[in-house]
Amino acid sequence: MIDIVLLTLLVVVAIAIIRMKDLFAVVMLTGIYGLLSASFFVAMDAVDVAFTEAAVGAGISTLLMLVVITMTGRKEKPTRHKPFSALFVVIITGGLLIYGTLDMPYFGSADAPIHNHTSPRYINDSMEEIGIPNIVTSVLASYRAFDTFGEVVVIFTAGIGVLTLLCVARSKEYEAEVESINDSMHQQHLVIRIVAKMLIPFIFLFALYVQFHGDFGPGGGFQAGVIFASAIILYAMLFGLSTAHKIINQTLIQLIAALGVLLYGSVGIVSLMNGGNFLDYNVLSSNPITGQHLGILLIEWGVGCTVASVIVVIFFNLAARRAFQQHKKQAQDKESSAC
Amino acid sequence: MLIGLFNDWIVVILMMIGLYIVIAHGNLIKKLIGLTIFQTSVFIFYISMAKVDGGTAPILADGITQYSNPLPHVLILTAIVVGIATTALGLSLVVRIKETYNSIEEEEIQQQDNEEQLSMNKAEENA
Amino acid sequence: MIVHLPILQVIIPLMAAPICLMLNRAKLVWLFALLASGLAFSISILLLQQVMTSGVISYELGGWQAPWGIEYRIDKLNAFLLLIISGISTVVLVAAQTSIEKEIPKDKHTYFYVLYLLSLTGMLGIVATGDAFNIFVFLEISSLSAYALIAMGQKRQALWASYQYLIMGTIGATFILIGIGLMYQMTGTLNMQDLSQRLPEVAQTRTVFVSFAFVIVGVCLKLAMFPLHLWLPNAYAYAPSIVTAFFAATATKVAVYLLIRFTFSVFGLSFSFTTIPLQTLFMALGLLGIFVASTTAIYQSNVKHLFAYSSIAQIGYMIVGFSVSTVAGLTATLLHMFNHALMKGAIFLALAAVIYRVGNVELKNFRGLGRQMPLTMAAIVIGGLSLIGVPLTVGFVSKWYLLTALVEQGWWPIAVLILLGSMLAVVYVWRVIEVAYFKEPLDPSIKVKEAPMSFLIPIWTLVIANIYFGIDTRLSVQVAEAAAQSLFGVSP
Amino acid sequence: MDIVITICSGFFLLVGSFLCISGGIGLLRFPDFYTRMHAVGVTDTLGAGMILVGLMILSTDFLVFAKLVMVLLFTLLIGPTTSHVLAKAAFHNGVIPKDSNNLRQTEEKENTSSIL
Repeated sequence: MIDIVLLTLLVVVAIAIIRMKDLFAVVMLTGIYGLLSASFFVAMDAVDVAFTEAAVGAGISTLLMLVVITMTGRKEKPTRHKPFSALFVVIITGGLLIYGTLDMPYFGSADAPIHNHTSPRYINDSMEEIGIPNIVTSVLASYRAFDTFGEVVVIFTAGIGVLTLLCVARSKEYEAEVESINDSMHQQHLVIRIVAKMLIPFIFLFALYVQFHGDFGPGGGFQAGVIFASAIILYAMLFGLSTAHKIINQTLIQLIAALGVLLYGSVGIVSLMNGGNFLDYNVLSSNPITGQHLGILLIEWGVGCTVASVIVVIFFNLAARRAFQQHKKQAQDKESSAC
Repeated sequence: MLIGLFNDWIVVILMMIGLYIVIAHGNLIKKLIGLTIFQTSVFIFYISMAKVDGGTAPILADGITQYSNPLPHVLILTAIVVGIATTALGLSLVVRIKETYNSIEEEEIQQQDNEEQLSMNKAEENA
Repeated sequence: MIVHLPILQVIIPLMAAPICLMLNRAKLVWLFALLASGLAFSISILLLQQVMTSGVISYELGGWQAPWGIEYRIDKLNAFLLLIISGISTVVLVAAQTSIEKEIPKDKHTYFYVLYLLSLTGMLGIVATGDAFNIFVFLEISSLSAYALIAMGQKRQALWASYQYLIMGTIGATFILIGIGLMYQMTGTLNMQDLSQRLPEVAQTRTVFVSFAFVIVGVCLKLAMFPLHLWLPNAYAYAPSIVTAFFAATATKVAVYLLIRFTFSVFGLSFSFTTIPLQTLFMALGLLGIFVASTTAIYQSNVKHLFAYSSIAQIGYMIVGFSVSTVAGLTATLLHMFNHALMKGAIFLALAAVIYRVGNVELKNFRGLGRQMPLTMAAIVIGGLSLIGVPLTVGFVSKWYLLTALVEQGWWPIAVLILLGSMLAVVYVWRVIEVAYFKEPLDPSIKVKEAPMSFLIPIWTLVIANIYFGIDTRLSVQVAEAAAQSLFGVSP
Repeated sequence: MDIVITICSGFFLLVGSFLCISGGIGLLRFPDFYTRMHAVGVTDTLGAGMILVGLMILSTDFLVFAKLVMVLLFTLLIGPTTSHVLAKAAFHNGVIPKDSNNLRQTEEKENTSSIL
């Protein structure tokens, strides 16, 4: 029952998103959309996915969009042309999909093909073959470990892509200016700064818990990476980019991102060397189960490192671009007033 | 049939709302948001097919016999990461577009490009 | 180590990418990337040899059996594709260092090579894998790196083109994801071999029909098949020249491969071509694509735009060959994939050389280049002749096979239309040649030098390959024919 | 014993839910930003707190109990902080409380004085 309520709410939110013209409100609604779908995933027993969606859909992506809106303006202009062609495409695709659903197995029925072909092995044998209770982690990190490797590479690619698009060369004079803005921020953010200082260690601790507890409960490298990154982002937002840069500079984060991918890949290569197939953890240790544990631990570390550093890179570069734009604008204003 | 497929139909509606935003809206950020909604709805579709009536979350525990299917969960974990990667890259493109075109409306950007093309053609004719 | 070749094929460029990021010295990174790509190329040769002699290679990742784990499955078709992709990538990469010097700011050179390698990884991964969801993941790796690479172009239009490509590409990928989800829902498996065995049972259901439609539309978006091609011309025209050369020669081939893989291997011949009127539809769209794109190409004032439209037209030829749905037709398509990679690689590399010397590729600036850059221009001429399909070039071979395939089926009118389409190619290629050879330079005082050796070597490697494979067709035809036969289940 | 525990937790849960609902109604019905903030800020901290206490009483496992205590601590810490930040941001961006006669009068005085 709760799933129907949640789905209806999702539709309401989506329609509101179509109609709103204020991008700020739209972005907040998108965050709500993410959170609602995360709740839906919990109702559907997909706790790992819900965790990720809550961290990403409601957290990181909303944050990134907000940063971008501060640079691009928050009003959407009304479109002049009539959206008939769009409606046409949408109705065709939608109709086709509805037509396709007619022969689908019903919702929740246990005799659907997907529950009877590959998945019984995951559910029944994973304890013997891999030895950890969270089946999602078993499948993610061992049976389909190569997909997860691909996922890490995707996020790595996105990080490099954002870097190529946004990175700015920093000058000394500009740094000093940014610093002065930071100092002026100090009084404004006093309360939240103190609270954040208390919270940040706990966030890091929680990230580590999620990282290592992924075998037993929902969690794992990806979620841990996002939480870890969010702590750093929180710090950067409250204490200024340049302060954050002093602790974690760009080259270091890039290095960690690359190391994460390399760590994942080298686990695979070590298993090649030991006579197994790529990413076959059984050969990592004399006991297959120990090997699986070791392999999963290492690759989750790889995932965590890359994800955390890439998300930090993305945020830092977006924010630095914003500071850079303001700096350029000020310089222009000065010039024009001098004229 | 209504109960059995109700979820799927709602999901189709959500997907189509997302797709509609992508195609019909001219604002570049709104387009990306539409894309996010479209993708998230596909995730919902995958996750709801994994559900088994009476099943629980696929974390092995004593005394539980019925688990939901873990495989779609794994696939969607990967897909969520892909989604955020695309969004991040798209957003940085939007930032750069705003810098160079000073607009994030599709129509205005297209117009600027057309004008540039026209002026180039004119210059060529004069030469 | 020989059993691990399938995975090494993908892993070597993949692991090279983060290492490149750590090296962070432009020249060193270039050499390293070249080394990685070269290794991938030699592995692909070994793989092709192995497949041709001993048949399909299956490699279980993580040591898990196929429908539970992910399988790499190399047959003649993917081995052929792997060879094309890694070969072109290596040749193009030779010229990269000189070319990006002028087109990309110095501090971004490392990122360029990292993204280039990732893009290569993505394409190789798509082709090598035997798992439907794994295709989606690697598709996204190659697409995301492609968006970033295209956005590196000098003009601001590059950003806009990249954004449009991002939107279209993501819609396409999501469509493929929906299609895969529906297939999975009906069969419970993601492995393509397993899918092909389990799909016929449920082939009559509406769900499978819809999943087929979504996969095909998604792939066609990536393929830039007419009328879904709108993102392609700008993306190719405004990207850095090296990127254009690489993508024009490989990216669309990967999409054609996916089309063939899904229709022939996964859904099966009888489902794809008898249950659904794919044949007529694709034939019509392919022909329309040839005519519309070729005609548009004639009116372009930017040579990169011109050849980008020509690429769309060439995709049309591949689609026509594909929709004949006989061994001969498919052979023609596969041959054309190989040949088109050779000719477009040569042409776009030559254009990169022109950009290096002249600064842009507006048609008016080509005046007099025939004498000033004789070797580069000669390459464009030979590439152009190949596009038209003049005997002794590779273009002739694939057109010949396409025409025989059509005639074999008794489809004379279509064969005539294909010939007419080639006439249009004559027109647009002639426009370039006319300006380059028969018009005096606008400003004779500007001396344009011949392109440097780092360009000429890769360009002429491809040009010579163009001619060699146009005369000695044994190798390419043999492989293409064997691949086509294996897809139709005919033993050679 | 059991019945006492059930009744206790039921009481806390009911009060908590009531507070949450009234917070929601307040959010809809109150006239301006700051009063709405008040409705959400105060009742949500207390409402969520009550519900958590109710759940704590019910929990049998120590680990679950400990986790709930942590959640409670964090909500108590974060709830007021976010309210504070929100109100501050609103004030900085010039959102004026609706029924702020004092403010308006002083403003008017200033205006008239400047005219004079």
